[in-house]
Amino acid sequence: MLGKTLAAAQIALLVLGVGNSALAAQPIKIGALFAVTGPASFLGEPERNTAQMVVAEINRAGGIKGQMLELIVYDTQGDATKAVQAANRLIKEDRVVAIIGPSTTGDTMAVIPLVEKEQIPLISCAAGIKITEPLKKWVFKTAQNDSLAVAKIYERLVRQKISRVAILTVSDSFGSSGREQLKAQAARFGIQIETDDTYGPKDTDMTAQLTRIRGSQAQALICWGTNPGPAVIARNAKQLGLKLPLYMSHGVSSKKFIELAGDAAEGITLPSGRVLVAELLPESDRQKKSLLGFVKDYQRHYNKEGDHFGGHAWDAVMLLKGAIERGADTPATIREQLEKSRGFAGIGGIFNFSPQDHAGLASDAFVLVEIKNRDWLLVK
Amino acid sequence: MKREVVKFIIFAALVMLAPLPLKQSYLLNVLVFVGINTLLAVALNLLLGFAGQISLGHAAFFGMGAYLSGILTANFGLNPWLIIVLAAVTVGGLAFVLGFPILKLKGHYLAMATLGFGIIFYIVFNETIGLTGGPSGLPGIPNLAIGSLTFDNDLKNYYLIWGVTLLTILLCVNLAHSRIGRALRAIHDSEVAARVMGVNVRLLKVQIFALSAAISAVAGSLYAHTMTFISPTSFGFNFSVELVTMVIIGGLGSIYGSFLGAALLTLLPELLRAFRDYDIIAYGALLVFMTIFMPGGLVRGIPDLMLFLWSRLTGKRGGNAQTG
Amino acid sequence: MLRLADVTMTFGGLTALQDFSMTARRGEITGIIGPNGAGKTTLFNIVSGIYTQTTGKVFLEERDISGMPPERLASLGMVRTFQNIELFGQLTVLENVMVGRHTRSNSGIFACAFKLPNHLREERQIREQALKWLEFAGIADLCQVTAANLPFGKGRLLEIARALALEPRLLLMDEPAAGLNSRETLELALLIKRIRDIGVTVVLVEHDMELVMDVCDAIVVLNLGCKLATGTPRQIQENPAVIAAYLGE
Amino acid sequence: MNLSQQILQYILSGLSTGAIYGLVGLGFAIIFSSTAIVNFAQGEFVMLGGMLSVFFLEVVKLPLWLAVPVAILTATMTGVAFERLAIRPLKQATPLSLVIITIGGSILLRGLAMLFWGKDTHALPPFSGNEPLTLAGATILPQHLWIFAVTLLVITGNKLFFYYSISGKAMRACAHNRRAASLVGIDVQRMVLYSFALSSAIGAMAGIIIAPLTMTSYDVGIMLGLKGFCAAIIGGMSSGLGTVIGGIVLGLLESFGAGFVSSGYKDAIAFVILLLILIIRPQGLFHRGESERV
Repeated sequence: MLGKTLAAAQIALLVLGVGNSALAAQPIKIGALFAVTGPASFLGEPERNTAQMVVAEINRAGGIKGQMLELIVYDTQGDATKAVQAANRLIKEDRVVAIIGPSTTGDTMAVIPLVEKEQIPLISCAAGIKITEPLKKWVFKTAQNDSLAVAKIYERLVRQKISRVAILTVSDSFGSSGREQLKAQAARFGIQIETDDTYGPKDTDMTAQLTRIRGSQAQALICWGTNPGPAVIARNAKQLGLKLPLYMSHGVSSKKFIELAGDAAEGITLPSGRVLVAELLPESDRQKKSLLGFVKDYQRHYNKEGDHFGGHAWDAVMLLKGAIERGADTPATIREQLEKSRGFAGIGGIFNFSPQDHAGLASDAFVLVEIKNRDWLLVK
Repeated sequence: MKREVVKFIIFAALVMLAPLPLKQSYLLNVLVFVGINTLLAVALNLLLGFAGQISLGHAAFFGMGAYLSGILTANFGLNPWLIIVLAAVTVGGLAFVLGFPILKLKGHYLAMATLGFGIIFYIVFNETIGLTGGPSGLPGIPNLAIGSLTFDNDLKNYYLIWGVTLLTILLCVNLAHSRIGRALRAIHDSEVAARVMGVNVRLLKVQIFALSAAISAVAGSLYAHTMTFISPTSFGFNFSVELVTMVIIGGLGSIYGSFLGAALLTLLPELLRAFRDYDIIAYGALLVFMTIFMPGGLVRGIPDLMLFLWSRLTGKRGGNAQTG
Repeated sequence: MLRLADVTMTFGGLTALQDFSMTARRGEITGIIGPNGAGKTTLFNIVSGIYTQTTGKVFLEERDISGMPPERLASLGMVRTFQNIELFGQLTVLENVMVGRHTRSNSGIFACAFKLPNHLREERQIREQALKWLEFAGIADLCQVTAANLPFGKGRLLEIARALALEPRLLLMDEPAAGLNSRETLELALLIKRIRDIGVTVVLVEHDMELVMDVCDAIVVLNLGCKLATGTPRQIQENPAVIAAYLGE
Repeated sequence: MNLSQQILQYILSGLSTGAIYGLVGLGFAIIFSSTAIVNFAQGEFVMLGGMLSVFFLEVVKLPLWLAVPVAILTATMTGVAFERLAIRPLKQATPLSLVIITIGGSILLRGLAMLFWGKDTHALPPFSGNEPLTLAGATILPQHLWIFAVTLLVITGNKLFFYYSISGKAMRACAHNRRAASLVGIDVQRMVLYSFALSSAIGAMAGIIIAPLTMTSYDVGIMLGLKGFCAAIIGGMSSGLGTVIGGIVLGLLESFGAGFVSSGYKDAIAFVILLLILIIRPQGLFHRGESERV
């Protein structure tokens, strides 16, 4: 009888909204939207794994100033409708103070109107330049802009006096964003695009496109995609005896690509976050400590190599942690503090957010690597 | 007919009252999508359940409506209400023209052909980057507005979308109980007898195809204005299949069944979140299970199940649950 | 009323009908008989627009209807029934007959969906007419039964009522007595005569000689795709060629 | 590289992808022709073939010559289980409910594969080297020859099976007229089971033989299944050469479409032509029309 009365009293307290502070140790709720399944799962899975790992590590170390974090992850399946539904649930049902993700530019663009209206800070893990340009008050991102990766490749081409290129991009949001940047920046570097081809995310043979490229004036081939397409392209290029230097995007900067493409991967050059070459970096590199920590943790938790997609989530959680450590606890204060993040050395680069810049990375966020003997080689 | 009126009034009343207990809950948002999906499922049911013609490409019509509205309002600033009407007419007209050759096909050839045009339009949404924004999507679509009333939150969108959906349901119920509806069901049972009775089967199928496409386009427009952002992934083959699944799980030829199917498949991911990574397996298993154990769909399966449970509870033998 | 001129039908190498001509006079009941495989069903399928003949012409009241689809023929006032009755199984008996009024009504999709006044008036007429024809066929009491649940004999009557609801000038009946017991066959004979008496021309294909001889005003005998004989029931009964064909030489 | 060399390369590319589509399509055709079921889960057996052989090769560490037959066997058993657990219990098997149940089954199989093996892409080693063979300036890989050879083998095997073995003849009888077949004492249910076993074995074989080229992951079945379905439709759902030719037509359309028109629209081009074929010759390219019986 007494128990019942007590329980009823407790429910009454909860309903009235009091007692929350009395119970103390309420965890800070953080939402996350990742494309864990579906065609963009190559992004969503490592991001989800990383976010869960980082939150677990933070909690094990006693939380942030004694407060535990609670991470609520929903799968968007890379579908705009599902992303919006999940964001709604995070905001209205779970009442999170901030959201990490989504993984793709499309999903991010879909949830932006909602977070802007509901005034919840969002740290996207997608690369599309549209996310933070023009600036949105509540939206940040950790993935390097595709424009930086493109610039890195074009700079190299200019140094090598190559001016005619063929581009071959995958027809999903990753590829089309790269394609847009490749075309937009070509003129600035004096580069001429000879052929502009695409392939489907699930295509199994690209010899037709490569044959066309072989018949063109192109001096180099730039391919923008994520596994397994680029591995097929590398193999097809080898089959056709294509002599052009082959450039890939950061979409394949993981050991998986070398494994899939095998011998055909030799000599391919690509821009990558520093995570790939963490060991090779000089001790003076400010990111080295974060990078090695991330790689080591990921290996221990998942027995897999951490990639820079996971790094986007690492950066997002750590930026959030920084903001909360500086005293933020509501969506509005978190947003304010995020905007004040300076000199944060993460996985993707050194972040400097400001009221004018919610992407926060400079062009040195990427390095160029070449594949030699089934391993990465830093291109000076 | 009287019974239909009562059924509709009860259904409409429930729909209108549903937001009251939900106020600010995210479920209200889910119910907005249930509304859009119900509209789509009812449209597809006209074709699938009444005319007996499969379409594995209906997401394309949905997408065309969404993109017509999205492009013309976000990029050209035209009046959104006008565009909805325009989208319905254009997409309906296109379906009418496409329907003549395509609906000549039967069975799996028809499935293949509709699947084919679905994929063609999906590719077009992806590739015409200048217009649609390509795979990265089309942002900045305005909310609908009447004067100073802007449909910019879940509650307003709920009533807007359910208003349209209820109206469509009413019209479809009327249609089902008219000479057109009888002719359609007649085609379903015996095409040759229907023709002998003077039903122009081909023309009627094409008309229904066009009507179904036009309603789907309206659903697309409403979707675009509610989301304010659209991208091609929402209009692919998977969604076409999901729509067919909604109709069949709900019950072929039953308009309220379409609502049940749409509601189940829209709410399912929310319910299955408990399964985390296993949700895709649970989803697949449920489809297989439902098809085996509720071949008539929810609309017939639920009463059967209740009857069965009731007979078990009261201890009576009641195996002859009425189906069909 | 109905005239066939030199109709030939071949399927691949097989000739089902060879230069066949016949006439069915207005207001009469014309019977088509012949052994199995004589081409009767093929003939019916050609006349009712389900097949298109290889050569030759079909006329309905001197209008060339060769190759017209069944739905056109229906609007010209010609309707048929099927040997293995083709009912709309999921519809009720009443609704089945209401479908028969399809060509006699014209509300479009929008009129139906929005319940425009014209449509409502039309719908009322459809229902009245359908009930009238159900009564004519003597099955008005079954009007709320689902057609698939009807016994075979009642299904046959329903199919006839449905055809009559179209108010046809010409009614083609494909083996109407098949599957009926003797009492039902007797009732059917009376019904067919009543149909003639309201001014509908009837052409029927039938195996049941008793029925044919009882109701028909004229008979055409088919054998192996060719016309063997025509005449009144008495003439046919006495025709040696017919007797030979039936008994087998 | 001159134009004729380019054209030759397009032809070779079209042939090799086309043969893959054809091989996948055969699985659809076999089930359809003996049961009139369009098995939308067929693509998943292609996936299972590839993933299972990777699993047996890399995790169980079997040698390739053993991993391949074990993978085919396992996939075949999955096919049998699928028929037993999903198709057979269906009481009112309308074409639509079969569509839904096979789609449900494919989602289920895909989900299980994702759960067991994760989302990574895997590659099998090529069966006989990776050195391209050159033919008048155009190139092809030894693995392509394997694909052609297996395709030919499967067609010949099908022909022999369906025309000369008792079970094969019985299955053809079921395809022709189920009722009549059961009246002469053929166990129709067993024939349905056989056709599922046969088509999942062929699907798995296709999945294995292409894995060294196209690589494999839990979700390769969707697109390959779709293309295989197209191939089977163009070929008029025949269990022999027709479907393979259908696949090759599709492969050539894609390769020339990508080469001469637009790579972005290559699938659209292929599907537009497919639609035209369907509309002009709804019974497939190589099938004689049948008149409808009333």
